[in-house]
Amino acid sequence: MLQSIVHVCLAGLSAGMFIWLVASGLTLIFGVLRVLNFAHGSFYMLGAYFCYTFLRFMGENFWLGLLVGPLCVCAAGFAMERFFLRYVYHLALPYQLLLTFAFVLLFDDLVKIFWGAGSIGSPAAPGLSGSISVLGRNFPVYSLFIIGVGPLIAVAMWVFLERTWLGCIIRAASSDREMASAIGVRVPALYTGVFMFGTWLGAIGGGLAVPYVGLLTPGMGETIIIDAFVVAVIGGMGSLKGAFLGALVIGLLSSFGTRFIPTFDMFLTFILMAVILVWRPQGLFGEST
Amino acid sequence: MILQVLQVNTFYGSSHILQDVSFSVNSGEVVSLLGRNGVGKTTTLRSIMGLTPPRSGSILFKNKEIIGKPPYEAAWAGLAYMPDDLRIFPDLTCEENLDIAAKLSRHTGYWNRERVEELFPVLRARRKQKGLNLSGGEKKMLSLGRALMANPELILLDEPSEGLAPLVVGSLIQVIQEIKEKNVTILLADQNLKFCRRVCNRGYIVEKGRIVLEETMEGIWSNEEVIKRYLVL
Amino acid sequence: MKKTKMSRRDFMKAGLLTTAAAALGPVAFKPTGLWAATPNLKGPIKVGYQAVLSGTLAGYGAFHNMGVILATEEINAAGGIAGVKLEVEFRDSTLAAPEAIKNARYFVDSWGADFLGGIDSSGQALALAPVMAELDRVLMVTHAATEKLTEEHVFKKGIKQVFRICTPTYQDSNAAAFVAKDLPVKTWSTISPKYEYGYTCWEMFKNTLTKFRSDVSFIADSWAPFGTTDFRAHINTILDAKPQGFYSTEWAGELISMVKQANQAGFFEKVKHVMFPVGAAMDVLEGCGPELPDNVWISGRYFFLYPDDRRNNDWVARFRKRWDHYPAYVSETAYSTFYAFKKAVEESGSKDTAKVIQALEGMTFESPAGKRVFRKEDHQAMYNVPWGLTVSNPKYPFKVMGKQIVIPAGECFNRPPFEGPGTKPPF
Amino acid sequence: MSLPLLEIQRLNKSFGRVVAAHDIDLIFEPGVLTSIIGPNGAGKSTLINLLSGSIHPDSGSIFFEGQDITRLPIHRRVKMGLCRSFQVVNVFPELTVFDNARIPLLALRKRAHGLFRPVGGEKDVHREVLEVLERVGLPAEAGTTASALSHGDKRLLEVGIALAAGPKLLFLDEPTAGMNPVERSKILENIRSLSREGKTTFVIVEHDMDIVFSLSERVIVLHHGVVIGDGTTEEIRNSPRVREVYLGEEVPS
Amino acid sequence: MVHRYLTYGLYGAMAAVLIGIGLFSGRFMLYMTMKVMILAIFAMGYNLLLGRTGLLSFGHAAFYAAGAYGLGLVSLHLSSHPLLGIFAGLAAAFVMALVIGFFCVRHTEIYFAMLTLAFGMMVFSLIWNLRSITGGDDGLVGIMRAPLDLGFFSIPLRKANHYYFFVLFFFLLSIFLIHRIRQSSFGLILAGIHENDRRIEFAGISLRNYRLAAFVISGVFAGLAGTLGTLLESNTAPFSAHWSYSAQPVLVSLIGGIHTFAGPMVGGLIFIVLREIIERFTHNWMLWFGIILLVIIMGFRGGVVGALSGFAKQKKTASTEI
Repeated sequence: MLQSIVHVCLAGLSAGMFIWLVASGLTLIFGVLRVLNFAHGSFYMLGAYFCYTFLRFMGENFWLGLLVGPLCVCAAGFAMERFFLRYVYHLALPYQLLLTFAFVLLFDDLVKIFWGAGSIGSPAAPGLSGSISVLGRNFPVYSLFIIGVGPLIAVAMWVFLERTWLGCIIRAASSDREMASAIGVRVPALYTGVFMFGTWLGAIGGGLAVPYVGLLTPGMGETIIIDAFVVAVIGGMGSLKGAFLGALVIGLLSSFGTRFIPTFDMFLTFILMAVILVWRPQGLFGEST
Repeated sequence: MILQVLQVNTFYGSSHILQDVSFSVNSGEVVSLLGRNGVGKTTTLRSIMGLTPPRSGSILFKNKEIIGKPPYEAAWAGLAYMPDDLRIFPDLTCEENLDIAAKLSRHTGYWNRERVEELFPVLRARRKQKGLNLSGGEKKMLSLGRALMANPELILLDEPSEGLAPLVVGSLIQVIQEIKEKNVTILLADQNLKFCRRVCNRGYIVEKGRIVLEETMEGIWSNEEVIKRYLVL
Repeated sequence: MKKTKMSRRDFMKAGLLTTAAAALGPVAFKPTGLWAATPNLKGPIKVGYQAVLSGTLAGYGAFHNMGVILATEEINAAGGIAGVKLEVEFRDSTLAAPEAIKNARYFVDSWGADFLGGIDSSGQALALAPVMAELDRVLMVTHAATEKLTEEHVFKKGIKQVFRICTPTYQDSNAAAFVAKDLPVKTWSTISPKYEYGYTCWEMFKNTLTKFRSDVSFIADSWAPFGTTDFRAHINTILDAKPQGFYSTEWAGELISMVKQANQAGFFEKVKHVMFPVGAAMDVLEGCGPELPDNVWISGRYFFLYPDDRRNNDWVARFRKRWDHYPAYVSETAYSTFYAFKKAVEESGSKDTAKVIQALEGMTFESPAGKRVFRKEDHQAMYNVPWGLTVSNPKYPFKVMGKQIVIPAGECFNRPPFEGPGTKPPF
Repeated sequence: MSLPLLEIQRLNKSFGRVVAAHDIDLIFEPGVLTSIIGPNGAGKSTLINLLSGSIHPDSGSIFFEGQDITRLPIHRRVKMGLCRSFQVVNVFPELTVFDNARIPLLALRKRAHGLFRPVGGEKDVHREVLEVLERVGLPAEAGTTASALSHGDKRLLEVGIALAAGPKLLFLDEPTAGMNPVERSKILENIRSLSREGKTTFVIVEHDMDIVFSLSERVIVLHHGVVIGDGTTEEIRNSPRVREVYLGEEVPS
Repeated sequence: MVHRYLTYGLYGAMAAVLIGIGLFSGRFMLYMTMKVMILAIFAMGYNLLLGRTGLLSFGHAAFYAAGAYGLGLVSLHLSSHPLLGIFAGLAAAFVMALVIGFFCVRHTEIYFAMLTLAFGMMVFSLIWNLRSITGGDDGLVGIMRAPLDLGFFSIPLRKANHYYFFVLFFFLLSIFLIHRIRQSSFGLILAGIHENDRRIEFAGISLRNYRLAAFVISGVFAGLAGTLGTLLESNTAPFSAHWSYSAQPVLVSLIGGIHTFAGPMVGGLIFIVLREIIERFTHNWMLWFGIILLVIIMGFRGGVVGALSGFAKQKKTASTEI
């Protein structure tokens, strides 16, 4: 039983941290730009495909692929913000969502055109492909790696936002865009930068998914984006701390649910989301407005 | 002449707030815009900063046109702004609120955190506190300090004396004089005539979106008619 | 997958036709009447084919298309069907039922298709059946496996227009039970898709296996929703139950993910007897690569190394030459669909639906997968697909079937009238 | 003696450390045209928001015609006859002037629920809307889209919407802000005559002292959330405390 | 007044064209026109909420599905009378919209969107999992159109050209009802909510109740679309409750223009015809559809109908004329 519980926990942790990797960028973008980006799932997908391509070109070096791939996706993020999104910030919510939705359609088909419609089985990460025994049952090293990377990224983002100048400026701009501008922040450029950074985070999530899911398919971003939305909403829109805890909650809930409630379903996660929204619309850690 | 405002017209939606506002500020001066609330003082300052872009007119700062420029370009040119609602960044600590302004500024000079904290010792004590948790008076000092940190050539102060106890207003007067000595020009908007009289050289009286009078502070102070008509009841 | 200019011109033609039909007024009430009036086998034979081309399963559509194009090219190069050219239009079915219905109606009523083929999901197939009765065209189902289609719609409701060329759930569950009965396994478990296909197969597997052996029990089941990418929690559930055998109807990308994640968790060392009814799909074998362990039981709707005869081997060679790819099972079923139509049209001398149905019923024909017979009662193609154990083979960059067991379709497929004793295996 | 129209008891409200209303006690009698004044940040807007229901007080009670309305939602207060207008133009911009005034009247006459009855069929409402427009001096603009009105007319409409709700007590928040002198005198004349009609009691928040002193029968001065003056215009004009607040307190050197 | 007659003329012409299509065109044309009409009903109802109160719902597919399953279950198990089925579907949609709306309308903007998304997905997941009732992912199949039995005589609906007029009747009825709603006191209040929801409460109107009413009405129209769609396709599947299906009326409304009455209708037409045309040229329909969407958002903010703004504006003043 102990073995079981521990492994259910581990599986939940890795699932949660994996969602966090994707949700972090989504949350950051929402927090600063106030745009809920449907296309974030597409950046996840593009990240996976670019990483895979680079690792194939560069002698199966996963880490090099992970380094270069997301940077390419950043370029896509730049184009999307600079030439499209920028012009809809002042518009009503439906237009913003529709714009990002159009990019979902676009990216999905582009991936199909460039990489083919079929799924691609992807290789394991070198050095992390094995598994170690935890209480007599194997647990994949790579999942442990994800469990480690999640908090690492959280801490790195925390350090970046709390301890660096750029982070300070981002926090300033996200709470008061106008005053930030009045003390010399070039807000449009900052928005582009933040969007690219969020894109990069999403793409990193995709890159890390290459060995984690073991599979690339066009449209792979669509399942993860709903999870990421749920996490972002539960945690409090725009709150990174909330998204981190939200991801943990969702990961563990689904892991324990799958194991101990035979009929477990996403129904429960959506009930959780609805209850939290009704009770505390700003989410667990969102600022009340 | 460091700032020259010419024939500025500003609208909020359809309401015509500033109507052909013109005035100027000389280098090294402290100039005040006087008038009751709702007459357009804040809008004038916001128009200069580019936060509420005017529809027409001209604003020359150091003989360069800044009308139509985004606020950050005004800031880079050497303007700093203390809004009436202070607008402290709530997520940033006291220290960060100060440093960020210095970091973003394109000017260097006398003011640094040491000196600002010397000016407002309470900010030193609150250094690690988030902006959210400061009291009103502390926020005011922080907002003024933040404006100074950019080492601007011209500071726009909106209602600096508002909500301060008389004793604090007294020290504010000293602070402004100290700032003035460091060759910073100040344009302020205030209702408190007694305060303005102590710190300003000249004043413009604003009424219903227009400049109705330009006069030295002493001139205004001694003109009971003007005071009655535009400033008090 | 770019379409030729041909289809664009056809589109305009079709548009003109529709306009003309509209102008003709009452005549257009029954477009079938237009065809009925014309002598048989005039003009091209048109086949409308649809499969999923978007979303995570888009690869299956691409595999369908390879078979479709190869068959079309070969048939037309050889003079067409009864001397008439074969024309195909391929559409994205998106896995949604309304889309499948729209496509079918477009094919028949706008484009003028004589036959329809394709369909991946059971829901789409079931939704289309009544529509086919209305449209009165033969639909050859090439991938959807639900037994309800043939048992209920064709057999009970008498929708004669629907045929199925691929193996149904019988192969995935009944045949699996035939294999499982001889394994030293007393406790079985499953991770299967959380939808009808998964539920049905597991039920059928349990029922059939229980008839063979009274000493087996089914101790754990975990259901993965459509689109699951993380199976670690499900794998834990199974490992906790410590079963001897594992049966999973996960398929396509989800099976690949599951195998890889199970492998990492050391699953295959703990559970020695594993059965993947759709594991012999090319995308799965290639996607898993060396991570698919040896000695796992796999099957499919067709496997390119069976039957090991000239017809099949030649076809695989031709297919590889054309596409630089091994044929997936949907490529084979798609390909054979056209030869089934060809034979039926040539035998009946007509493309008239009623006559073609008559020809297809009970028809025997040779295909890469071997001899197929369309059972008269339920229009299910009877042919054999092996179950086999995975093995590495230096000739292939993926695992293939080593030891193979063939359970003849006649022995493991449910039999009409599908209810009552003696209709379900073992007979 | 009937109950006072509105009675406020020990009303408190603070935002964080800022006290916007501190133990305010006030009574408004019917028919007395009152002005509320005070320098920036005095708590005038907060007071109006508290009374009209946009925000709820931390403590204290509000009674309207003897009934406790402290926690009542906005629309219920409006139905009871407590209404307000806004400092910034806050009309329904893309609707016609007529429809702008029609909305509150439909609610007042309980005709707002009709799902399929054409709104044009409500003849008596129709007539009353015209009356309201007449009263605020906009009858000629009935068919104009509100956004196309001049600023002054928008302000008139603003008051018109508030009047159309049939209030017994109406708070006007800077009714003349941004108006030119002609428009200003027009609206003041309106307010004066409407007040004389006696159907509605007006309470005006205003900066323009000309208006305050020419119009009001009673003036209330707020400063830092505290009532520092309450009396006739003469009393207020001569109050040293009020003058001090407006000119700034004596500053020690 | 001239514009009003012009508008009536346009609608008259549309009705004539639709009747013409019903009488003279082929089966596919009939089918596609029915699809357009059903989607237009869905979108017009939806736009009462989005266009009139500014609330963006991502859960309206749930009401579509409620209509669809309500009709499906009644016609499979109780009576195949189409009107009974439609009534059951509408009732199901009404109840569901009332319950979900009760929780949702207290929020706005992104919170409202996310809350409706959550409720919609709960319904989706219920339909998916209550296999014994809903048929799981296979859905309800074989829902055949029984004749419309009116007691004294009965009208067959089996054939497309018969059913077409049944759909057309409900389409025109919906246009009429929605037009009446927009012209009614209630409609004026909704317009007020859209223009200025802060002010509406100061007019003595309970914002929440009116939002809820708009939510329920739009939900009922979604349910109507669901029942008609189910009869058209003869089946219904859980994906009709999926959030991506909820995106459809949003897309359609935005394409056509959310601030106009005709917008959703035109949007529905464009949505279906465009998709069909693109599919005839390329398998990469998502790419082209995405590009066209981008063009519409970046270039035609008010939607296609709104883009004819001068005309639309004249029409607007005409339609809200006193």
